[in-house]
Amino acid sequence: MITILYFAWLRERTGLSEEKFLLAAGTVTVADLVDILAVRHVSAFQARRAIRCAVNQEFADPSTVLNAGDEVAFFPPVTGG
Amino acid sequence: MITILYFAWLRERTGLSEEKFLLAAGTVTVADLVDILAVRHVSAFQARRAIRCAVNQEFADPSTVLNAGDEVAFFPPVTGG
Amino acid sequence: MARIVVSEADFDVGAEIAALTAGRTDIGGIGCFIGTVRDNAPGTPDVTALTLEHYPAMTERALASIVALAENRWPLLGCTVIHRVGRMLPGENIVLVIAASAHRQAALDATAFLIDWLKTKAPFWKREDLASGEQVWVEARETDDAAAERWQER
Amino acid sequence: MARIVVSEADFDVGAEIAALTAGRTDIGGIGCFIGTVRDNAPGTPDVTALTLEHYPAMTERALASIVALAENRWPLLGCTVIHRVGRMLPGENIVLVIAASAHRQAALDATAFLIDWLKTKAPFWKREDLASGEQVWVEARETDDAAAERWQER
Repeated sequence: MITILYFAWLRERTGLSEEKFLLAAGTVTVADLVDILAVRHVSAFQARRAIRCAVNQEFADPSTVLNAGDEVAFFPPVTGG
Repeated sequence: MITILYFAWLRERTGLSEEKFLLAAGTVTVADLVDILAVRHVSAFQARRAIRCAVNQEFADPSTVLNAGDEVAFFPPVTGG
Repeated sequence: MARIVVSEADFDVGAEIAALTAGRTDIGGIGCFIGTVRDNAPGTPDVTALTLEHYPAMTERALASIVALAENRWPLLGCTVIHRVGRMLPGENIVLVIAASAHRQAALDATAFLIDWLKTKAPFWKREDLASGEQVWVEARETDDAAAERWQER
Repeated sequence: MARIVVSEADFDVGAEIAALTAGRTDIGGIGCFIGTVRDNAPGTPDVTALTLEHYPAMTERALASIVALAENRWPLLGCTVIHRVGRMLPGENIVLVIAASAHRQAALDATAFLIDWLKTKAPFWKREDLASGEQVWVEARETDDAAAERWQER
């Protein structure tokens, strides 16, 4: 099981701050997870290139491998400061 | 007549904050004035390359021409801020 | 050594500088940057409020790592980063960066680095309330990425 | 628009920033630099006091012209330069520069420019009182000239 968090317009478009997800057997990367979530949350994941990801509170790449217990966050490019 | 001002170690070495000077006839530049003052204030004008000059409160060059009524200031490179 | 704060509360720039420099005689220069909420259009203001969302579990960690990079790169004698979250009105403070060093160049460079990196590497998102009633997520600017990148070239 | 002060009195950074930004909603970034009196040797302090001499008739004129250059170069929405003169102790403030703009880059660049130029173009001279009893005029640093020069290359 992993925890998925959404921020900013990803939170609004998915209608969720958080959801749980049961990892499939075998190697699952961030890119794989996005493929699956894009089916479930069509409008949120439409503009994939505008989406950033963090795994366990560190910025992650599409190729980052996920493990049970991970906290995976999806959000637009940051705009603080 | 011009007014000559000294600041920082030039003030200390000349022992003067201010002195008056009667301009000679003809064209007198800052460099000419330094030649004359170097005779009067030997230790102050020893390190000529370390001396900066302002004429009427604007930075001046050795070639700047002096006129009666000018305020000429000599000082070391500035160290404020 | 660094002071890192993420809070809804406003900050007091004078008090933060005083706290950082109190009793210190080794500091020669203090750089400081304050980001404030701005109307997009002077004269005909169209931003009525700004809301800062963040990712709490990641934010302080990200800020600490940005500060550590700065401390690694410049001989800092003090560093403060305060970022507000929640709802703010035009004119209000958003972010404060302070960097102190023996010499001014390190203080100024570290200040610029901290705000450049914070803008591109810390998980904050701005949403503007517009006069029209619309709520718009601010888009990241390419110039911000470029500003952050220039610190890697050196 | 700019506020330029040369005075023996200390300044209040928070109050100066507040005065510059009061009622403004067009400012997005405020850059700030504070120069302070520093011991030359941490642990074994050897500077007991600093005395700032200046050329009064020229000083405010020089500062005004430096500020005018900055205002010409960046879209500033506010600018404050305060330089103290007279005798100061380690830890005390010497100089304050504030530059405000709609965007951070202009505010930060103008702040750095102002302090770089002020250090090389304004008629101030520092004399240190040392623990030994000696009084020494601080020598200009070539790095200061280089810092000022880099603004001309661009």
